[in-house]
Amino acid sequence: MDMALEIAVAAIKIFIVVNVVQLVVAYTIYVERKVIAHAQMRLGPMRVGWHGLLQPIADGLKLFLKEDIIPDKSDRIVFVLAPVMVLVPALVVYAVLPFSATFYITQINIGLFFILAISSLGVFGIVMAGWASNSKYSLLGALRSAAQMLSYEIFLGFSVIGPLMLAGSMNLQEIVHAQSDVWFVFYQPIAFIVFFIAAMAETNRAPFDLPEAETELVAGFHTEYSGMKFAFFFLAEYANMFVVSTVGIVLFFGGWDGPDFIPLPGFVWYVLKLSVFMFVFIWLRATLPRYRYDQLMRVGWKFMFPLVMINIFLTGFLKYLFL
Amino acid sequence: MGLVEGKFSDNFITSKVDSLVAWARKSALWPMTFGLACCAIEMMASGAARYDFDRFGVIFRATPRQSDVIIVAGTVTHKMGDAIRKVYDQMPEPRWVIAMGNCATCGGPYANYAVMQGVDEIIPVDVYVPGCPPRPESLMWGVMQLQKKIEQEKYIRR
Amino acid sequence: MSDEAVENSEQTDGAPESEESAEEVKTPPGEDLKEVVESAFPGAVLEQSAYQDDEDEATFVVGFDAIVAVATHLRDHGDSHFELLTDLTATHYPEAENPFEVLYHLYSIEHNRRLRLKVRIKDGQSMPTVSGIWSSADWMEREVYDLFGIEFEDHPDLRRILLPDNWGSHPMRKDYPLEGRGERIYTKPTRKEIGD
Amino acid sequence: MVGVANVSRIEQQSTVHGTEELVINMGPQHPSTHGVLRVILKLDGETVNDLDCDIGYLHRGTEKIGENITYTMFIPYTDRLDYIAAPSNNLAWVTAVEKFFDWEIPMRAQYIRSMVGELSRIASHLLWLATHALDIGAMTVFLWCFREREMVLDLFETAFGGRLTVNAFRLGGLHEDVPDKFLQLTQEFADLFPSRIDDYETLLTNNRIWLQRTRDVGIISAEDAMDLGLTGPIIRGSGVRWDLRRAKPYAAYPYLDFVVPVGENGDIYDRYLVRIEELRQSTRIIQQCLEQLPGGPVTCKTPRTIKPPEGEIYHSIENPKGEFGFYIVSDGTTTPYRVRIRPPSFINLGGLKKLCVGQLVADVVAIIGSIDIVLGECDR
Repeated sequence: MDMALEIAVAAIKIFIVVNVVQLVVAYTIYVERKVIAHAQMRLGPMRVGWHGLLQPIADGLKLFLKEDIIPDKSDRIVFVLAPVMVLVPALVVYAVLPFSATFYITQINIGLFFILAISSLGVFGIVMAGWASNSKYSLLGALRSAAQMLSYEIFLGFSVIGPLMLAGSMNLQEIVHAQSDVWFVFYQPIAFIVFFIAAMAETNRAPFDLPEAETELVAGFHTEYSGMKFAFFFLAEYANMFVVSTVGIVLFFGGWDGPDFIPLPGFVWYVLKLSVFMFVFIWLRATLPRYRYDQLMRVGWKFMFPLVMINIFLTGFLKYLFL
Repeated sequence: MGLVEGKFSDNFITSKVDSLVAWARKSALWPMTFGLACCAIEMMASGAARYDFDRFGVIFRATPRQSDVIIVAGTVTHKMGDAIRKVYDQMPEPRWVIAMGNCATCGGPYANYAVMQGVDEIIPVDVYVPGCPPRPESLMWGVMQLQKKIEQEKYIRR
Repeated sequence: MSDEAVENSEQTDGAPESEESAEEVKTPPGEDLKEVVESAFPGAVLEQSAYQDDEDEATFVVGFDAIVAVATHLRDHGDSHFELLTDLTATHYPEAENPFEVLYHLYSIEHNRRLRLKVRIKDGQSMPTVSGIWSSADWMEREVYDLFGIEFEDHPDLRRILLPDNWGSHPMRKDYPLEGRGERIYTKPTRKEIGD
Repeated sequence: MVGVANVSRIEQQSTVHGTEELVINMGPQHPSTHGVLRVILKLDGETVNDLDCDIGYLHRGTEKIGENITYTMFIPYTDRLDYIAAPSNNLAWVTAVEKFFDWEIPMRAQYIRSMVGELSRIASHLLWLATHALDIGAMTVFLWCFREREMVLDLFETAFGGRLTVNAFRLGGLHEDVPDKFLQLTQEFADLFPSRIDDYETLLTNNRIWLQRTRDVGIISAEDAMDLGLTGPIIRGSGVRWDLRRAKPYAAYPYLDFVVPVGENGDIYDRYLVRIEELRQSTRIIQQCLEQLPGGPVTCKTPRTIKPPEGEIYHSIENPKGEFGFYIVSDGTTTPYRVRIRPPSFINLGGLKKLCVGQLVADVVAIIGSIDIVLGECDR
């Protein structure tokens, strides 16, 4: 009986998380359009609903009703599988994200490891999409994406080691608890900077949006995708943003935990921090030009890799001395 | 849509469904960046700050696979004709065409050997926007005209 | 960059060559350039003219077998030094004995002057290329070939540039009608061709 | 993505190691080719080994049309050549035809011509900056530039009634005098614009990413630039101080004071700096024109039908893109016998291969942007 109840509760939680989060993700796109529009002295969506509030719904419905083209020369099975392969890992990661002290789907001891492992699967979907499309633009986009994501995966992985050493656990809840006094961002500023840059590269956001560089590769790996499959790629990008923002908040900004003198529920703190993160992502997109491919690699291996290594060494050394 | 298209009789539910579909389609018209000549500059101006096409939910996509409407902005030459047809064929249904400017409408001032006398020789056009080049306001009028047309279309009704 | 720019520009400032041309009204424009050419290739300049004695409109008519040598000499000689080939084009005079005129507009940045070279050829006669002298001639000769049908010998890559490869005629000839001869009447592709 | 199959001359070749070069077809419909340029790239990895330009997708036969209509009727067609800077083209055509005659163009008309010409240079450079920055990924500059471009287009609208293709000048002067409001608004614009240039520079000039993307990319030496016939900001970016407004002055330029900026290395960044400085100099010229603007008529007495005497002339002016010239053969009738347009974009684009080979594919886009082509005059 307990087992059945547990399963039912988990199912409800999964339903809430997936649907609510996906809606939030869809509205992130709306917010992005609005923020960028205002950064550019425009208004952004205004006509579809009050201040364009229904815009994501209209976009989604339209894409859902659109003809679904599978190019003649493509590899049909891989072509169909690719968007699924991109979106599913992004959704699976939600399983361990702590949205507040009590609300999460599950809590496992290697939560952080799980996130890193699963989210790195997404690149397979992108490579599959680029290869199956049988288009050179897609292929170039996919290759760029593979190289970029694989190398930045490494920096992302190394940058979280610092906070892990301080927290002494991979359980996301415990990492949050370990920051109840001071956020790790103050102990680990270098790790945070590397984490943030790597996160932007992982999610293919500007200035690292090379795989879908509009002015060079038309639309990169999803050039040949239309309708709902394209929507999957689009949602996956924003879902990934959501995931890395949450990981950043958990590792460096105390997760759902806020300062004691402002009594707000944990969930509200989480949403506030998430909004700030998302806003910075969007802000950077509106401001910065795009890196070139070789420069991206150079920044990664020549600058960020040594930096993050030094950080790990320093963390270990200082921890050995003082703790 | 292929399965249910035009299969149902005209009643309250189907007309509501149709109007929902029409609303979604007209609210999220994504045109393709298909600038050919002078009109392309005015098309860019329409997307820029003062005129701001984004207000209508219109954002430019670079690939034909993800766009709903192709704005043929500029002179269509015979050499370009094949490419336009190919791009149009790559677009997924439902798709619409706006012929922007006199050249795309009827050849404009270029009645000579190299220029196709109107893009409707090769692809079906929904809205013609006159002008040489049309002002951004005219292009907006064209888009709103297209939205009206989409509203009146039947999707699942016979 | 800007400081230096101000200094240099003040040195190069100045009124256009109005005083010089006022003194030598008697000699026709381009006489000194003719001497440059004649010193190396006597008799190469077949005709010399200039519209309303304008210095910039100096025109030499050159034989078609001498054009490469004359052009090279004009580019390299210190008194002319025409390092820019501004324009290369042609004109069609159907009634004339040699119906095609190929025109070379040269410009010298150093001396700030222009010169026009003309070569008159028969229909179907091919021209020597000057793309070995000025790289910019590459595309311009392709254009002349495209629109006039004049072939250039030894051109590295002579093919149509503006019109489709299978156009078949040369529209800038005077006997070509403005509306064309119906080279491209578009036919809708069959469903098979689209791949539907 | 889109292309006509039978045109490509570049064929795939196997190298010694058994790897194949990748042939990519950019255009004619591609977001960053600025119109309908088609570039066929031969890549080794992401490095460009060879490239072939396919142009002519906008060949509208303007030269042929010019042989069939009168001198006055051709002015609107010149608008549509370099449609980004239409008044500049008008100026080239009217000054070219006026070279046949010995008309005294009134000074007021000359000053207004120079002023509108500089406004169109600003409009053109703004569109270049907008699209060039967008190609490299800076989206906000695009919209900022369009904000000021709209102001310039408003000025054209006030003076001539059109936004883009304005048909600004007539043979012998102007159609009619510009309204006072135009002068007043131009003054306001000229006062405001320098601060806006500073804004663009804040976003780009010292931006590290911008520097990395543009410095030492697409370098061309002065000798190569002359050999390729490049004109305009490109050759000035390579350090050749040559500007037709100085070398062969026309309109009111002999009486105006301005600096011709040059670069040093001839890379994309130098061309960017040259154009930014030209924006400032254009504003300066406009200020001077407004200060010195004389009164009086704006058109001289011209015959009812324009019939130039027999002869041939070549006249060129400094367009925003480079030397823009007309070679006109008159046979003494009302229509020209031959009109040849000397297009700066066409010849500048001829240098693309030289600039791109050995660079990365992402740089090709930046280099095309830095050449600043417009296909309307390139293909004519």
